[in-house]
Amino acid sequence: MIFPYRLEARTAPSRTVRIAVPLIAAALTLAIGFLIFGLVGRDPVQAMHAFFIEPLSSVNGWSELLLKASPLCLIALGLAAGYRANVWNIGAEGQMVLGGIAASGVAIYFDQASGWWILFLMMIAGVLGGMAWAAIPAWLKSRFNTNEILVSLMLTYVATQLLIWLVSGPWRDPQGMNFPLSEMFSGDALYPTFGGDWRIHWLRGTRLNASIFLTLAAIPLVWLFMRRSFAGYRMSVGGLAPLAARYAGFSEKKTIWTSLLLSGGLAGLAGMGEIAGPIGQLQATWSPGYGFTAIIVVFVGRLHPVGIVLASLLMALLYLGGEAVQTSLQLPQALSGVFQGLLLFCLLGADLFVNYRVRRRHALIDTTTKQA
Amino acid sequence: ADAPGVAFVYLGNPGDAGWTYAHDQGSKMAEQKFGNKIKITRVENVPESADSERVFRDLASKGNKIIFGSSFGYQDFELKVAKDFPDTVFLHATGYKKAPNFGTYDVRMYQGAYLAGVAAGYATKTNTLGFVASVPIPEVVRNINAYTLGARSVNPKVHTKVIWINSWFDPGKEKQAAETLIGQGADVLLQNTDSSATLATAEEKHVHAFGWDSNMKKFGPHAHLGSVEANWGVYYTAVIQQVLDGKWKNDPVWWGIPQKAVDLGDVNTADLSADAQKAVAAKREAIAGGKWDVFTGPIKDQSGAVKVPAGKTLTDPELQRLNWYVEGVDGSLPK
Amino acid sequence: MGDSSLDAASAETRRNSVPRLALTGITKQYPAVRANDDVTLTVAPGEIHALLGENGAGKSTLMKIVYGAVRPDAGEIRWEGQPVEIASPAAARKLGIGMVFQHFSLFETLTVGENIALSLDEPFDLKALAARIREVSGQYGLDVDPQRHVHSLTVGERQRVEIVRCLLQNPRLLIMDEPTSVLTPQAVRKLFGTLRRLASEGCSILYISHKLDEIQELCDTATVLRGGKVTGHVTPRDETHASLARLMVGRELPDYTRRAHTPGDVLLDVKDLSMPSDDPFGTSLASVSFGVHAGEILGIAGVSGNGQAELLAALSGEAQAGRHHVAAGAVTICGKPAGRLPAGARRKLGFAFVPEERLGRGAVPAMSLSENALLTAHREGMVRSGWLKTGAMRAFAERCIGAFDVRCGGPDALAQSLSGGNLQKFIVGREILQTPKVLVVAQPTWGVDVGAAAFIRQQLLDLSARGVAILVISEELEELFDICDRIAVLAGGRLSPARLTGETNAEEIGRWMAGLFGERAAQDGGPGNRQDNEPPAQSVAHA
Amino acid sequence: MDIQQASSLASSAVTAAIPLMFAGVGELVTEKSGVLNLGVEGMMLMGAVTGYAVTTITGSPWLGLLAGMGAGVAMALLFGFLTLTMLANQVATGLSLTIFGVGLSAYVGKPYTSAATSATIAAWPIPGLSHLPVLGPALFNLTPVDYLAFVMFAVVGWFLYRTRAGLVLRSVGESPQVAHSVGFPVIGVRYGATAFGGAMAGLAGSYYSVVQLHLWQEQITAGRGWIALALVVFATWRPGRLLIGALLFGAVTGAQFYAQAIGVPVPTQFLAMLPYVATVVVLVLISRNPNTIRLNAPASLGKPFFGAA
Ligand SMILES: Nc1ncnc2c1ncn2[C@@H]1O[C@H](COP(=O)(O)OP(=O)(O)OP(=O)(O)O)[C@@H](O)[C@H]1O
Ligand SMILES: Nc1ncnc2c1ncn2[C@@H]1O[C@H](COP(=O)(O)OP(=O)(O)OP(=O)(O)O)[C@@H](O)[C@H]1O
Ligand SMILES: [Mg+2]
Ligand SMILES: [Mg+2]
Repeated sequence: MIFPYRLEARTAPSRTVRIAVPLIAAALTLAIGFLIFGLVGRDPVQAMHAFFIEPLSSVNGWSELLLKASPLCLIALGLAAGYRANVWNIGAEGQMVLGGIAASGVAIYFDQASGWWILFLMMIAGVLGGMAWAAIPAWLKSRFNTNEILVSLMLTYVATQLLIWLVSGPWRDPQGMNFPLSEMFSGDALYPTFGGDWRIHWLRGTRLNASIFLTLAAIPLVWLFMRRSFAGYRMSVGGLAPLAARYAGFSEKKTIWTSLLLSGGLAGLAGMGEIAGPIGQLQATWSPGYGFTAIIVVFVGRLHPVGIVLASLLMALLYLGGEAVQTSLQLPQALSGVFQGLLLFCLLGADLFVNYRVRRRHALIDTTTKQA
Repeated sequence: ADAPGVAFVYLGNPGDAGWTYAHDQGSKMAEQKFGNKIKITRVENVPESADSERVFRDLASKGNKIIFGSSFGYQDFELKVAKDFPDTVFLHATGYKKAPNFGTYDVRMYQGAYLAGVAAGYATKTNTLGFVASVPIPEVVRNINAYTLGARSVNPKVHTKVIWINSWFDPGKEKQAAETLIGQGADVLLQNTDSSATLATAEEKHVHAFGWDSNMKKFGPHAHLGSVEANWGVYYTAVIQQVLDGKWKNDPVWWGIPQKAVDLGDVNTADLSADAQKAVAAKREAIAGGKWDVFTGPIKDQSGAVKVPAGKTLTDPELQRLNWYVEGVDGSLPK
Repeated sequence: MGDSSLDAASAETRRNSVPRLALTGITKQYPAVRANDDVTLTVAPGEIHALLGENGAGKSTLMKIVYGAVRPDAGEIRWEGQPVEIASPAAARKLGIGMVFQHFSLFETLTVGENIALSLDEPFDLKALAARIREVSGQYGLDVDPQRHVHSLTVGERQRVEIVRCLLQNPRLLIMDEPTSVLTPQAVRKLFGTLRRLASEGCSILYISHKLDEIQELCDTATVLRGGKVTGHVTPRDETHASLARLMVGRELPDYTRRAHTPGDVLLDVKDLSMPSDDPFGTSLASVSFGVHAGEILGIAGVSGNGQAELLAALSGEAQAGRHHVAAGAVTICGKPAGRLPAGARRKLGFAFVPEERLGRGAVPAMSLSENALLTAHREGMVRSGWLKTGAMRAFAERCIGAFDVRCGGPDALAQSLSGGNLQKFIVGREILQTPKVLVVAQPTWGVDVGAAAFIRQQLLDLSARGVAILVISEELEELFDICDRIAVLAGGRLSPARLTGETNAEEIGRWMAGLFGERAAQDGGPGNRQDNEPPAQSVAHA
Repeated sequence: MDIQQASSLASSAVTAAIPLMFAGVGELVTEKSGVLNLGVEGMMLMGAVTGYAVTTITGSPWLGLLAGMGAGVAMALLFGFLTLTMLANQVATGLSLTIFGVGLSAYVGKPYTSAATSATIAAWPIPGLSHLPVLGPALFNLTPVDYLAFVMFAVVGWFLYRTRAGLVLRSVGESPQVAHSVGFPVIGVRYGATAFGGAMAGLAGSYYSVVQLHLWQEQITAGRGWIALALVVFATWRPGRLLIGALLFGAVTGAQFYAQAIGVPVPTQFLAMLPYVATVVVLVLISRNPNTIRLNAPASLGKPFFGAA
């Protein structure tokens, strides 16, 4: 008649479950993965090996993993701070593109100059570019109460067009046969790489570059900001209980601005890192969608810096795995998208048990009927 | 030892029509010709971002002998990897850079576009042609020009309207652009985009259009006047043979109608007059003979100034960086 | 009092028939509490039966079970002798059970007609329904206009809508959950008339309240609940206040130690404060003026929704965060014009504030107590150059827990894990420990058990004895009379003059709650002129 | 602009608007019940691929559309299960639904990528009206599915404001707690509204691939699901305004191409930004007055409801 179990709210969220959830979700996804590969007629063990082990079986594989995880992590850290404050910036992609554009502007303007300061200036430009793009939804939200989800998203499309315009017009490489590319940047406008510039011999040929240090530095800094700074506290209060934030006199506008500028700035820095890292010039098509993937990273990482580090590694691995499955088993890459989706669903669904527990319905009735 | 590996890196997935499909058909032709003498790997959906470098590196380190990168955006990434794998031959479609083990190849789509223009010049009743253009790169400009030149060679009253959708792929925009062109009076459309949406729209609106990259007749059987087809297979089979024979050189390869790498295929014999068909055939002959090419003077630009004097033909490097419209194209080229 | 012949007639029917409703062994367990524990209760036809108990005793839960809105874990319900399972409110309505909820169950953006149509299980025809609404409301003197939007109705009008909604279903059992907590004394009188008339027509009424006077006046029988258990079935008229209270609370009611009223300087001065409401369903303030002296407690009575939320927001500076600015001089705190200052700056002047909603406003539910201490007390050395000092946060929270007898799992316990009373003590403690000069408290004991309420009231009295100016805004008249030195009434966004507690009475305050003071009282010529005698309240903000 | 050109612009606006109309009206109903499903793009993609595949296999575009709706419903129920039963965060789940839809549609759609189907749905010109100048071809010479898009607005408007069920749905969106205490099956209603949103998104997708483009390719919807979401806010949750908004958006995208075709000397990339910039501008205009949003937005939008009992 009635479902014999019912949900019951916990008085306090369970810490154990919060940590267990990602593990359970991963196990579930793995199980579903086995099922899928079985269904498409592939040996699941082989497929899983290709997906999760093969990309990590070489130094280069690890370098690629970090190279890919690093911008995801950087962007996600910024977004998480904002999401905790209930500011839903989903336009990090556009902010990243703007960061790349701004950094490229510096590199192109100083293409005759040399010195470490060019790279430094590019970093600043990247951050400012991302911030500027994020400032638009921030301003519109704080001034006109305009939904930041939609505005930041629309601006992503605008950013893409701006990029195409720049590379096919004003910033086109004069030597580039009129293709939509900027000139290649000089070495001073590029991050030094472990394999190339520093000649760490066992890292030869790898692409990992110094931008990883920025990410590594950002992790504890963002953690400190979120958990130990008064500004971070004010943002959390704004997210968890907006009325309490008002009551305490924490400015909502400040929270909006801080959230968007932080996430925009970090996204811009990540964009600059791509341009000054593995790409080395401004192109029309350089963005691999990190700004969107980072949103998933934030949720898989449960808005927590440590979780985000792990989630970005996982996401990068899923991506590399998707490629590996393709090159070694000729399975379509779309499978990794399916996989990401499933993993997320498992995580989100399992989250329920952080705040609720399942109880048998009849337990109580039994005891009371005995009394009666 | 194992058969040497040959890898193809695709931007999209092959499907049943379009750019990646055409390359995939080429790879299949090679597969057929060489059988188990080579081992083919295909990687699809590789974005033109830093990710592509990893794919090239991965393919090279897995021992593939020849690696084809089938989209322009791979150029610098592929080149970087080529430097680290001197024993592997890297070939890059539509680019212009060069290294000892890195060469470029392309097909002269503009020759097909020119033939399409000739057919269009006859077929148009409004003397207005439409062109749905993707992103403003020289190749697309070249094709717009060739289409216009072809049409005006048989019908000097013709002019071409161009709409840029600023995307290689958005069938919805392609459709809207095509509708707009038709609304502007264009009655024969050509597109340099990746989908069949333009042709399908022409079919709906009862005007004519062409297929691009591969035969697209099935998407608009009535509207279809022919398809500007690329046959990458002739190049792929030839170059693989050269590498296997140790005779490969890194000279740029740019094949067209003479090498049967490009053609206006499946010409609509019902809707095109006999004159038109004859004219198309004649131009095809002329180009195939190798003595004459599309961008042979006199050619005027939009201002009416002679850009290519009579008797002169644009050189390949000039063609590769072409960025002006010929007389007869409406609007101005996005800069 | 009711007509004696009617009383006799209904007593007759009661004896002769099976009970309309009989509950046995009803048990309901919530995660933290057992809201109902083996509850037994019987109601006869035409009987007005009171359900008595203090906050949290489980009255509402029991009634929701009868109405099918909550499922019991165990127990039996008999309806006119037949065992029934009431799976949903629709099933309850089918049986003939109607309910007027404690927190109204009306949808603000819909019209009265639409709201009523929603709970009728009959073909959807708003026109025909409007006619019936007019008919029934005319019959019982419960004027409602089916076309009006609920958000434009006064609290009393809303309640009438709820009653009319029940009447349209020809109920045989009407449940009223604390119907009078939102009414003026005059409106209460009117409601009682309607209820007696219904009972005389044979409808049983289950009447929930913790107001002893009302129950003695209205009800034939009563069941008393304490902590979810039945502590007695009684005839209220035969009991004394003290005996009923003992059943409800389990012990004698506490008394307060008061000090003499010797007002000092005006520390909180409000002059001619006018402010449109931020909320489209809210009430605008019209030229409110008052002053609170050092060492004084000023009470503001009135039904919620008469501008209380707006006044509090204007005082605390939260309105500043909204769209409306008030003149700098409209609010003066300790001699400094503060009308333009944001909330934080006002606190710096010595202002503290305990809001009505504890969870979500006064405290962040998902944060620990030490983090919640930081919320307003961050000036107590918890932040150094932008960074948190967790040690100081914990120390403060511990001090607060100790001094205010907060029963909890320590400073790391989440706010949401605390019971309402304990959280209220924590919040009051947090504000008091900041040694404010001016303290504004809204509904200090709303939903708090008697013990905790007494403790909090005593703390306020003690604080005022130390020279703090205190403003208390409350719906509980008794509370205000207990602790305030002066009382004023907020009605329709206007504030009445303040009277010394000893120089006024519930009757006058009740009249004022209907907005009848100042020029309006003069024009209207006293009570009775206004049809409904009740304040133009706009929304009940208890949820 | 002559009549022919105006007519073409109007047609092009309608063409672009119709998928947005379907997806938007579905999302509007979903949001009216208090559920914020950001997965419209994912549902549209699954609808598009399923519709196209079924059309190719069976040769019947009608079956294709039906299957597309089915796929949308399946996706929506997945979303519903996670957010309504498992109480997952609606924003996060919606985003994940899109990611999942992008991947899954690409995967199941592989064999159908750029595969042609000759099955189309023919236009039904409305006698008399289809020859009106300008609006005739744009509005009265359409396929039955296009007409359905317009009819849906009338139906949804009638349903929401004239029927008891619609009233219940709105009441659930306004206050699930009250609706629950009055005795409405809040979760059930929300499942229903979510499924309807899914059906409409699925229809939008399959209409797009089957009827409009005769084509399936990965990510064919290219962000239109997001536009549909924006339109719902833009319309302040009113069906009539949503219809206008969709047509306006279509007109702005159309105008972009029109401007190119007549040679407006502005870089095309800036023209391409127009629709997005216009959306932002309208959003700003609408949200400037908080009361427009407060009075029209479903008060419980995006908030989970736990109906413990
Ligand atoms: N996604 C995750 N993966 C692994 N561990 C996590 C994840 N999210 C949270 N945790 C761990 O769960 C616990 C609770 O996290 P929470 O965010 O409440 O506190 P915290 O940030 O660790 O607090 P503190 O500042 O006191 O260290 C912490 O120990 C945290 O490290
Ligand atoms: N949905 C719920 N989930 C968990 N606990 C609940 C729920 N509803 C009520 N409770 C708890 O059950 C107990 C009884 O609540 P109930 O509302 O029945 O009390 P009441 O007697 O009506 O009180 P009041 O006078 O304040 O209206 C309280 O402790 C309350 O916190
Ligand atoms: Mg912690
Ligand atoms: Mg109650």
